[in-house]
Amino acid sequence: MTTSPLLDATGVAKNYGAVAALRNASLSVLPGEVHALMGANGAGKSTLVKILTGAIRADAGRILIRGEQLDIRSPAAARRAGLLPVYQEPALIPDLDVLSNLRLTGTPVEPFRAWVRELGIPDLDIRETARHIPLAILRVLDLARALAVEPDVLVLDEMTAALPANLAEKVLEVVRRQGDAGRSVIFISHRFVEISALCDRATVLRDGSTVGVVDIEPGIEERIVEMMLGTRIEKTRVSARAANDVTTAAGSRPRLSVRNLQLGTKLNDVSFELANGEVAGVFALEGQGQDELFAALAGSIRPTGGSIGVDGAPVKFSHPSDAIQAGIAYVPGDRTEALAMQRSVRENIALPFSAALRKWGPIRMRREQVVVSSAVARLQIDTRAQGEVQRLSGGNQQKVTIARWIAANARTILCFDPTRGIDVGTKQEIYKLLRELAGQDKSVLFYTSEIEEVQRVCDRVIVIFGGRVVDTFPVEQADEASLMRAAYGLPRGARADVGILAEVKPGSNAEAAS
Amino acid sequence: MSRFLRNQGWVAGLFALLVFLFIITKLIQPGYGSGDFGSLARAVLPYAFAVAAQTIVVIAGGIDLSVAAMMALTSVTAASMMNGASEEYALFVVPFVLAMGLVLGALNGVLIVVTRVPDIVVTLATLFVLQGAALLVLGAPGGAAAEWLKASVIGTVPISGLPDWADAWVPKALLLLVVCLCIIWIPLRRSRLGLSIYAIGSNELAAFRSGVPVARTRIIAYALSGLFGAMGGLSLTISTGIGAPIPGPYLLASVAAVVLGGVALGGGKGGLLGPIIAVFVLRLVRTDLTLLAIDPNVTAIIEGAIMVAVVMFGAFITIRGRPAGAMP
Amino acid sequence: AGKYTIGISNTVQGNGWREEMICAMKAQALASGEVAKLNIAHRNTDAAGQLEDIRNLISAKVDAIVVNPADPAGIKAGLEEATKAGIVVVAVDQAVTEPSAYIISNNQEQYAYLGAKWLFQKMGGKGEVFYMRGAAGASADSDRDKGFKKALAEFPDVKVAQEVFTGWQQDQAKQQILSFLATGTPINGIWTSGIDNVIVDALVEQQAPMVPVVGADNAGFVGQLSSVKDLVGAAVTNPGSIGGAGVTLALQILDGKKPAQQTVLVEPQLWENATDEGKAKLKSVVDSSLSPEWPVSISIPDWTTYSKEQIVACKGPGE
Amino acid sequence: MTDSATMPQPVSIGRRLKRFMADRPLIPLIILLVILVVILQMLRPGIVNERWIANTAKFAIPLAILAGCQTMTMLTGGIDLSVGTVATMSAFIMATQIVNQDPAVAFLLAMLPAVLIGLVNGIGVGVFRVHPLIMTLGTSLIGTGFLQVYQRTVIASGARIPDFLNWLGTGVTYGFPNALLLFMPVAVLIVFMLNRTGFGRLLYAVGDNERAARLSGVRYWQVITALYILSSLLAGITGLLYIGLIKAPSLSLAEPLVLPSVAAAVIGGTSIFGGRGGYMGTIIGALILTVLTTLLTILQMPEGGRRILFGFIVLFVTAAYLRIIEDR
Ligand SMILES: Nc1ncnc2c1ncn2[C@@H]1O[C@H](COP(=O)(O)OP(=O)(O)OP(=O)(O)O)[C@@H](O)[C@H]1O
Ligand SMILES: Nc1ncnc2c1ncn2[C@@H]1O[C@H](COP(=O)(O)OP(=O)(O)OP(=O)(O)O)[C@@H](O)[C@H]1O
Ligand SMILES: [Mg+2]
Ligand SMILES: [Mg+2]
Repeated sequence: MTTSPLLDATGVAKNYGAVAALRNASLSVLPGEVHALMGANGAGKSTLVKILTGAIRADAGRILIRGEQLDIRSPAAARRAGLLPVYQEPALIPDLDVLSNLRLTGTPVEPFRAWVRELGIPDLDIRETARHIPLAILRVLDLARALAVEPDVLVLDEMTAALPANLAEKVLEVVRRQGDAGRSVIFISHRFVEISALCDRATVLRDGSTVGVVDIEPGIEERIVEMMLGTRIEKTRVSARAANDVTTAAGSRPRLSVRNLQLGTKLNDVSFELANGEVAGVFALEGQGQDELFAALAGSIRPTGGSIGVDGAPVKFSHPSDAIQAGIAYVPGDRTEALAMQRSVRENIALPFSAALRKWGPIRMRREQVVVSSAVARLQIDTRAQGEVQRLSGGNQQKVTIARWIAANARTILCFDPTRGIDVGTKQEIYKLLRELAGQDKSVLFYTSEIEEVQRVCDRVIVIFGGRVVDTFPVEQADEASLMRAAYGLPRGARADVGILAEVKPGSNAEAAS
Repeated sequence: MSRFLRNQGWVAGLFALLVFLFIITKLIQPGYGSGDFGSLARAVLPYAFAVAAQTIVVIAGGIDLSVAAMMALTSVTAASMMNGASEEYALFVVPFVLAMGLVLGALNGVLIVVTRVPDIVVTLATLFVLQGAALLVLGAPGGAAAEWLKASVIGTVPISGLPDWADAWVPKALLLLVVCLCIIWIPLRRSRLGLSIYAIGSNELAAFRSGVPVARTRIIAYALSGLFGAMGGLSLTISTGIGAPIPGPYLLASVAAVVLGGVALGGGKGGLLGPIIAVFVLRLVRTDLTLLAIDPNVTAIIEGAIMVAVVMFGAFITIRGRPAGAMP
Repeated sequence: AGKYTIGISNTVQGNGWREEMICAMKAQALASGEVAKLNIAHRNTDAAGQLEDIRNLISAKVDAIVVNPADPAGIKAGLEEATKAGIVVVAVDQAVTEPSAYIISNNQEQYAYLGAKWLFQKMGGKGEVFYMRGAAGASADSDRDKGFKKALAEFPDVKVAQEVFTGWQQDQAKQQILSFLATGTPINGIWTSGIDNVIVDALVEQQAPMVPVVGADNAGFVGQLSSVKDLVGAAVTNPGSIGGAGVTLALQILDGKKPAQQTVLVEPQLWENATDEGKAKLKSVVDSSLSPEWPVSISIPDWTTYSKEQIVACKGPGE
Repeated sequence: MTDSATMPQPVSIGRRLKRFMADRPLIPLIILLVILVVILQMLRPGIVNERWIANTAKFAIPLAILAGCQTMTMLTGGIDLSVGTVATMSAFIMATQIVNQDPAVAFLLAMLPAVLIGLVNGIGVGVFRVHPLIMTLGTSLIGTGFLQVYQRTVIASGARIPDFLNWLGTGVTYGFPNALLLFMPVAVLIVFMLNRTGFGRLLYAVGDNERAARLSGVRYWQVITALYILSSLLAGITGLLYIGLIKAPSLSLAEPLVLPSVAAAVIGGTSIFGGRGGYMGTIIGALILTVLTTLLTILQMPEGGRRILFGFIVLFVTAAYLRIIEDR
């Protein structure tokens, strides 16, 4: 601990109008360490990162780099000082191809290519326009671009949040090696597994102030959570499958039944059912067709074959409004896809109420207020900056996307990675919420990139690989190893514990396995 | 290949439309020849520069309502400076006016950056300012242009190695246009500055975070727009031999051609070739309407309808061309 | 039945005067019986745009081009090319600098001088005048300004209270006069560049003191001169039918009857309502059936041969 | 010591004032308007009287209604350049049809092209995704063409301004322009619609993030089609009001109002990129522009200088306003 810090920030403050994003934050990073920055949603992590890297200006505070006080006024200046960020939102220019994006930032191409390969993307076409690249890959490219210039301090803001397990693993591996190579990394994540696997120390923020710096050691998690949230939280295993689960009993029809769904080359003969009061998980590696499956169920894209049934009746969706009419709500993983960023929290939540032609008339403001506030309360959305959703922290924005459908009282909710970038406390809330919804006879289809979540919330896990349902596990059997095996398309060894689906449609497993 | 089509398909389609129109023209007027093509090139000249001026700021995510006024001001300035002056003096006038366009354009950019007022309002304000300035320079149309300048857009260029009949199809005006545009556009397009212009138009925040100096890039984009505007103004003076303080119909025409040319209003997408071809298309349509002696009131209807129809058609094939199953 | 194709180029669209000019051209072409087809390029544009139109007409191989120039000097190159191609060129309404072109034009300087002089006399040779010009920077406007200034120089005690540009647009003119009246500045006369009826309307609406008004021979204003109480004013003719005269001249030249000189000027007349004689003249020309923006002088003796029905029908040969 | 008790943090007063204004963006706009009126009064003492106010209102009202069309379309990220043509068409058709037709029939005939153009705009933008600027520019060209053709057919029958429109356009009752009778309900309706109806919500939502609106079940084309029809209808009604005010049907009657209507909306704080703005600001924006026009008419300076000044004032007003309401 005798080495002097590479980066030392103290007393950093930033106000947005009435909102104090940062009050008194400090952060000190030693050479060669991987330093976690932790805090609940809205604690000010991203704001601190933006200040350190010159994207916004602090109202107060002192920042020393290698003991020198530097005035970093722009990301370009930060880059010259050896500080390179990967922000929470992708920073590639959407209309330029990857190569041009590299030239724009003066990034050497060959090291970039090497890093991309290292990070688990063997076949990147660098003439592809960024707009056409999936979000997860973009995040990785963003990281590779930063790595390619070998920065002294690499700042990663929720780098792994949008990544599927396989890519996240690679990223962690690479970041780890950065530390070993003597470079420092500031690592923001809400996932404790990653923190404990990767980081040396952690700085914890609460309400814009640094409340502690700790060494990462086994069992420290409880401490951190306590610091982050100010209170001790009950880390319960919410799951404990609801009693009504597999009682997709004889008489009651499934809420949602998908038969032989086909979508170009993306989805192939997908069949499964979602029962009333069930939370079914979908687990898959990146790009196995899960995006398309959700989009098709939500009425966003039209399947090329197969059928969808709701409550036993066949439906055809030509627009999301059809799905909504059938009681199916879709929460996309990318919140910029779901929110009107300049509008208020209230308007965003109430948006579906006005969608139909017959709802274009005068709004009953009082009733709306009641419905919206109860949804806000239920998800504990931090409404200090509620005038415009874009001013909420990333996690709170995510909550608004869910609150909308709680307010609209949707009967079936398709959640695509809803806990992306959400802090531990809130995650627990969301798990509980999903279980509660199931208890109220609602159904949830839940895609997640975190294995742990699947086990915690779901009654059943559907695994997708290469556009096919390869296996279905009751939650008891959904241990990490078997889920991973299935997700990589490997056949299940024993045939004794066949999933529910297999009984419905014999042979589908055999097909997938071959 | 599919990416080429995705990126360049619009321009290619537009070019096909142009060729088609040339065939139509030849059918309507079998005597349509190289001289008439020269006329077309001269008619295209001011529009093309106006469109180039507009294109560059639209790519940078802005819009320039002051294009036509900029042309008027530079045109009257050039015309009044050359009035009664010697032929050689024009050698000084041309760079002076170009520099003036560059500076005034940069001023647009500076005002946008400093006041943080939306582009559309700033350039609307400068539209009035430049118009007023043009009126102060010349209260009524007048002035003059040097003879060598006027000659620079008339006739054809003998190119060694080309047979005469082919030479006849290379009007000076076209060559001048190509040279002026390429001298600026080609090096720009390949440079980091060019990428920065696309970047700020595509996503300003991401550009800023990628280390692009957003303010400076915006100012440069407007400065280049001013430079193209000055070229447009000079081309007006050169072709008419006078300067007129009332702006011509170049503003809306430039916006229309930019969109027809496949440059997205909003920024980040497209190039210069498409809009220039679009200008040729629009001018040739006018020629055809005149050749056909269509009722002039109907020509307004036809021009409007063509503009809408082409863009609608483009939108339609874009919708159809989406990957299987996708909906608009 | 005719043998000639005549091309027409005009650069202001949607303005009553210009529309009448086009209709006069069509009517005269039809009435002459010598024209097979008119080829009209008629749109809002500048000198460069008119050059384009003229060159397109050359490509279309017309026999003659009748042009209302956007600018006297700005289209010289195009007119020269036309003459070289053996096309007869006639400019109407304004002069052009191209020496080979024939010109038949309203005398714009004289137009302003005549009206202004009458106005200043009516004002008793002294007082304040509200000077409502046309479009800043247009060549017809600067010609008229010369005439106005000439008259002003003859009346040293007349002062310009305020000078505005109406842009030849009714709404702007009306807003300007209303704002001006609201200031309460006393004036003794108003000279307008042909945007006249809205000015009288404004005076009536605001119950402002009536002062002498000079305008053009637009149907609306001419009607007001005979009907609005207390209005003293004069209409100076600026016939849009000059277009028909241009067609006649072009046909004469095509038939080999070249006029003695290149330029034919149609001198304006002034119709006032201050004398009984003037009132009688006004009564005889009033035509409430025309659009208020159309000049009432729908024909020019010796130069046009069409009937009122023909110009109002606005149909050319073959239509 | 006592100082600090009586005067707690003097800095925060300015900040509080700023925040106060930021929360109520109308107040700084009104202040700017008042400043302009005061300048006017200082330049021409006595001008600001009842009559002047009535006159200003008369001219501001048509502008404000057209600016309302722009506000609504701009909220969705669009723009409606066809309002000038639509207003002109209804005015011209009304004035010519009233000669031979029953007033009610004439009115219906006058509104017909408005609905048609609105419908075409809506379908073009909402279904075919043509850029609104191009779409409305195109339909306005087409509309103008049709109007010119139509004009030919009615020259013989002449035109007349119905007395009612005359009364509405120019009349004053107890010092209040009668046009307020039309404007008040229209303004209240627009404000109510934008703030308190589902349709208003959707305009904002669609303009802010179309995909999000879609995922919430909003059908884009429905919203857009309804919007452009509404905008056109308002423009048509404005045309009738305007013809009552100007009393001279011409083919370019309302064209000069188009750019100012966009400017009024932008000055009033509506974003041309969509999702942000409101109608009250627009109304004041229209008043500001009208007062500014008077101010410049009054100034005894060359036309060129006047235009320059106008440009700078528009820029200054917008910049000052943005500075004040920005809370950062
Ligand atoms: N532009 C802005 N305007 C107003 N408030 C803002 C703005 N940006 C951030 N805030 C507020 O500042 C606080 C901190 O936000 P920040 O994005 O730093 O949180 P975070 O710790 O990164 O949260 P998350 O884990 O959810 O990403 C939040 O309350 C947020 O609402
Ligand atoms: N304008 C509104 N303000 C507040 N809450 C609303 C509003 N509109 C709908 N809701 C709430 O959203 C939920 C679902 O409404 P929705 O209108 O979709 O139901 P529905 O079954 O279609 O009802 P209906 O057939 O009566 O329209 C209800 O709980 C209702 O209370
Ligand atoms: Mg964050
Ligand atoms: Mg319902």
